[in-house]
Amino acid sequence: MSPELLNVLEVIINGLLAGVMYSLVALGFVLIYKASGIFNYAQGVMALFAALTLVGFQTGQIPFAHVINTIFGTHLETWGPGLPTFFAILLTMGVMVLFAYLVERIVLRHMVNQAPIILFMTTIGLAYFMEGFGDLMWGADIKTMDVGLPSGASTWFETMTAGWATEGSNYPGMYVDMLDVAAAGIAILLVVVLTLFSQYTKTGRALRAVADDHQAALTVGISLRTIWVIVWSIAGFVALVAGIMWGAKSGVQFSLSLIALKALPVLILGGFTSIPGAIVGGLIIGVGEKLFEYSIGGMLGGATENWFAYVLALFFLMFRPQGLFGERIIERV
Amino acid sequence: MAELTQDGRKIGDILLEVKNITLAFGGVKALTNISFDIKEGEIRAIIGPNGAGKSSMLNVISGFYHPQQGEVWFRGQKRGPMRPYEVARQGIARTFQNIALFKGMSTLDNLMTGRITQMHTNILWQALWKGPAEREEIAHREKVERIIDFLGIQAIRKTPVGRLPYGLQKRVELGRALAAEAKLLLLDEPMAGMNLEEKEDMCRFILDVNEEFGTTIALIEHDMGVVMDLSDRVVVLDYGKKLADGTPNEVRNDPAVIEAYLGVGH
Amino acid sequence: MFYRESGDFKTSYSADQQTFPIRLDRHVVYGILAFAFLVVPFLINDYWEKSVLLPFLVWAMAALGLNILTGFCGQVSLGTGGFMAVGAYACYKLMVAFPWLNMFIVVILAGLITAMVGVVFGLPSLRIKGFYLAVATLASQFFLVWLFNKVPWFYNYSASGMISAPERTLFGIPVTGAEAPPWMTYLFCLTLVTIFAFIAHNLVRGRIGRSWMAIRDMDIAAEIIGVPPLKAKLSAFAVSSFYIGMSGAMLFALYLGSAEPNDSFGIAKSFLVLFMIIIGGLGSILGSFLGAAFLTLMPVLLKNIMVGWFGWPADLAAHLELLLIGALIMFFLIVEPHGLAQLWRVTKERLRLWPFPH
Amino acid sequence: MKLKKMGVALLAAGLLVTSVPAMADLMFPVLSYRTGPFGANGAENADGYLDYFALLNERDGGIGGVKVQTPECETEYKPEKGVECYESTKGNGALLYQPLSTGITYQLIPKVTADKIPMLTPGYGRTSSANGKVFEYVFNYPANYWDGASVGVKYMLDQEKGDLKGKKITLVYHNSAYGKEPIRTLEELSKKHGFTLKTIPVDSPGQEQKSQWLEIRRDKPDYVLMWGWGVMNQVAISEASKMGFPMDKFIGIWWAGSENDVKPAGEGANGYKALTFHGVGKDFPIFKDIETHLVAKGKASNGGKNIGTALYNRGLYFAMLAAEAAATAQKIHNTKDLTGAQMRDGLEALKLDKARLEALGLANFAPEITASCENHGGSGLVAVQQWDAKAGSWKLVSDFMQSDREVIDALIKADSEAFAAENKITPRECK
Repeated sequence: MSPELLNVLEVIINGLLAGVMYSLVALGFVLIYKASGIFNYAQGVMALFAALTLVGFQTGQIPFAHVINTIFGTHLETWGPGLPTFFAILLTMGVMVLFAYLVERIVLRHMVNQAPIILFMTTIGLAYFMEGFGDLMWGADIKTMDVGLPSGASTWFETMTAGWATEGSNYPGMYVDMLDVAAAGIAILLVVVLTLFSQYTKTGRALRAVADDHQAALTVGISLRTIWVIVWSIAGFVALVAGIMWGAKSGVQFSLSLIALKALPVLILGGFTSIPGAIVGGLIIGVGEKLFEYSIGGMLGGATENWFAYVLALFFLMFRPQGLFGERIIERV
Repeated sequence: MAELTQDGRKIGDILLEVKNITLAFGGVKALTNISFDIKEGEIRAIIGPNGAGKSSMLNVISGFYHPQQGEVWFRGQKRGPMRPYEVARQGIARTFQNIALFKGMSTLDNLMTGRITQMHTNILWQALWKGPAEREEIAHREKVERIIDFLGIQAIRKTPVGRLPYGLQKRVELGRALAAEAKLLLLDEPMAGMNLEEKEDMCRFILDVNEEFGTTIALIEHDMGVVMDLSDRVVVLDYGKKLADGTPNEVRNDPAVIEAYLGVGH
Repeated sequence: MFYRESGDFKTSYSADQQTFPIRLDRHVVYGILAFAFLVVPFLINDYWEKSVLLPFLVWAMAALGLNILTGFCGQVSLGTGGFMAVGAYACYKLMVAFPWLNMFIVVILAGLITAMVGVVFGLPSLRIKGFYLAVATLASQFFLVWLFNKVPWFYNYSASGMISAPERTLFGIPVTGAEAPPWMTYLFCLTLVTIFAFIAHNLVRGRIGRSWMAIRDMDIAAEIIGVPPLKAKLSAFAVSSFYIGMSGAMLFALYLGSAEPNDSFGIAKSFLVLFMIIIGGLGSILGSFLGAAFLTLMPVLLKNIMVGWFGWPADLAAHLELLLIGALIMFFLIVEPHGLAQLWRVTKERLRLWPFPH
Repeated sequence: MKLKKMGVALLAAGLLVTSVPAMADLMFPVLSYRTGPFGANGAENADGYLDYFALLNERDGGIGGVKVQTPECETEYKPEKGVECYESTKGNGALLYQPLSTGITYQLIPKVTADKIPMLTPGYGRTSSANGKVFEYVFNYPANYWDGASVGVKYMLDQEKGDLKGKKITLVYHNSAYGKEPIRTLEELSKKHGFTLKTIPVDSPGQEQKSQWLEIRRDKPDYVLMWGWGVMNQVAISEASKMGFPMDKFIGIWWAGSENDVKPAGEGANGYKALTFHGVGKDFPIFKDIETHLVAKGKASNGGKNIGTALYNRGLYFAMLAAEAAATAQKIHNTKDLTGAQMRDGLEALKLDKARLEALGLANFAPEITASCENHGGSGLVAVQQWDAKAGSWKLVSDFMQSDREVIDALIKADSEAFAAENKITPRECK
């Protein structure tokens, strides 16, 4: 193959892998939207918060140390060497479940039957709150995420693909980041687990029932509140996974919450209600924006990815206004 | 060639005619080769069991559905492909099976919206308000107030319609359709879900509208008693096909209708 | 007892349709306007101008605009920041190209240009609805910001890509630039906002407003009874963008004096304005003002209380401020999902009955 | 009703500026940001800034015997908040502003000029404000972005033994006003030195840079320069290291040269270089004073956890410039209490030589500065620092080098004159 062709292939592969990273964030949105009709803007901040908490446990930070120091004039920093990664993840998961419970208890409970846009706004309020809360709890400095995931270029892949090039073209081989590959693996695992969970467990079936029809689910005795807590917990778990992945890429910091913006085009492309949609949408957006930047972006002066993802999604929407996998909108009077 | 009904109203020329309408959704045929006409000044009923295609028929007439085959003729002219609002501008108003009021607006505003096809001041005058916009508003307000009086809904003029009980909402919806001062009024189950008293009220309104304003009315209704009392002519649909067409008496005695409604063997 | 409408009789439809049907309301509003126009200019200083009044007026204008689109026509948009940028850059180009042009005309022209852009970006709304549309409008947000960053013509090829408002005068008094006295910029914005608030009110109470609301409440039924959806939606996009464009022009030329697309017109601005109208009240002119007031004044208030009064460290206060604003938003939405304007209406209804409980 | 009235009163009172002017003190308002996407960087800088003044108060009893006040105001890096902070603090006898944000700087340039309060924006802000004839109240010594770009190229020239012909240099920049700053200078320099320049923008915030770095990987440039900020830096450095780009040929501007930027990339960041206009590390006598007078007494900002970081040192340096200028102004005007205009004179007469730096406990911390009426931009001496991942610290790997004044002065002249023409400013005469 000619190096040009291999370059395109490299862009596509990396686009697919980037797409998986977007899907990871989009998944959380879909879960909550499906089960409760809430467009949860706070998903990005949840990822940040989960990542902050995880790092906090790992490094043994004392929560609210800064607040305590300010009020009491103490000099607290850490309580010890920190927890092993596995326990830290478990504990973080516990925190996210507690968070889900509190959100239901304090906020969502009072918001039943509100218009979607009001619910949406409530979650933005929640996002503000958690940003402030996370900063107070764990501090605003940039933290390093290390849970032992592989990272860096895959030399094996590089040497293999270098061999594909035409003789004498001096092609260095393709680049893939092991972290991205790991993320793809985890994303697949996550989708499989979620599917199994919703197919083969009682709770999972109840979740699907609620997603299909709130009223009907209520009449057969499924508690909406429990379901909401479960769904938000699962979304919290997905946020944690996304937080780990993105945190490993860029360090755990405020900007992590902005990954929500990367997930939104994925969401409208794949449809708010479809888990496969979130995955396929992510892949299309990832490949689409990377290819556009590679082929045309340069001519336009670059940095086109942010808006092109949205334009691409918009383009698909013109043909399918409910997204690729969304439930069909039937208009009647 | 005006003819007179038994109660002495004048029935005029054909106002609207549908010819060989066939409508399908995907592979499912909702209407097959339907033709009938509606004459000026009459009350025309469309009846049939659930799923017979009655509402689809009204949706075709309002231009919301576009049939695969067939023609709609209105006031002697064949209608090209048209958007629903253009149909409304031609003078066809309607109500809906499931109340389709504008819930965030007051009764008055709902009725005024019914007149929207006849209001024309441009955006600049509207922005200024004083002058043409206000004059137009008041002129139309007067007409709407007549309808409010007519329907006896003065007390709820400024109430958001979302807060009204079902029966009143139906009445407001009728009012909104009336406000359009249309040539042809399509009523989709105007009495569904009403109690006897409300039904009687509604019947009277329909008759009064027909008499007072001379409006042609096509209505869908399940209550056979009401249909037979109200209408001049009835068309019967079943599974998207036309079963019968004629005066209430003719239809009542049509064997095909009896079979469809009562089943074989009776 | 004091607040009532009994004795307020209307003898004509014209009187029944007036802006403030209750006499007391009318007097209160005229009183506030008189105070704002005649008293405040003598009291104002730089701090009140730049920290409180101008932001309030600028955001009120943007909130009015978005409320027309979202509150009255039901089309959720997250492209506000991008449209404000269009207004700001149009304003800049006009100011530079026609230095003699009256600033009022400049701002209005900037609004008109934005209206045209708004119509183009409103086209998808004909097919896409709800959250899908909301997210799709983000395309305009990101694209416009990118465009103003990328094309040097928009910032007159300046080295940094920042645009700065040159000094322009009105009746011989500078209204833009650093020398502009606070009362001048304030009166300029106040005049615009007042006029266009009344215009917005006129629009929404007439034919056009009804066609918007009909589309909002039930778009299919609206079309069947004769509202052309294309015209209604696009006119809402046009009028809304017109207002938002003017607010962008005011933000740039009068309030900040210079701007850059990322910092001044980023996605955060789109959310901020959407917040204002939801907290204030969707589909309410008054709500636009209340929402803008709440979200521009509350942070200043919280900061002054926490840092100024309690003497907390600035960073703690900043985090706490974020937390509190989030909590307040949730609190308000739980207490009254229909916004401050609804809260105000309910209070008024109670006041009418006061002191009798029912 | 009563409650409502109370609410209104509370509201009005809350909006009023609450800090009481204390005319006897020297007022240096601190426009900082400790929240938002850039909060981590802002916090370190602000800590250094605050600590230096706190040290002066503790150790010397202020400047010239007058205590210094440093009211802090959170800007969140947002222009609106910056303006609000400025307006709420300027009335209290504010002497100098250092907003640490190019966006806020642009907002404040006309305002400080009208209010006659100087503004100092070392290493950021509007580059052409180095021309004191046009920008009377704005200073940006010791170095600006164009100096940075020029010294970056000069360093490459040194590495390549004086010849960059045919070399490829790629600029990765934050797609904003700030990021675009060096482009014009680099274009000029590419003509002069014969290298090819390629510019690659990264849209804010910049968490996804795969496209950009794949492009760089394909191009194999000889050097990469980076004008980044916030999360963009962390992602760029980690992508570069993963793709095996030689880190010692990757040079960031000083805003891409903090511990925050390199630490998330771990070992991979080893060898990464960044420009700087001041020294790094804690190996200066002044840090002993900070230890005894602040940390030991629990008075260090943020518990002293940021002491010695690159951005802390920068904050310290910013404060030192301000304090030295204030002391100079006190001498010139023979007064203890200063006004903004007097402070401006102090900034213009600032002379910071080796001896003075040594006396301050900052020997060799920064190059010498001699400011004047027309020169508000300083000497433009910039050094290169390199990250040692094992040791977890920066170290200087070059001397402070002189930027290409020939190219830069021409650019500054052109840009400031354009600004003067646009705003109808007649450049003042400098005697």
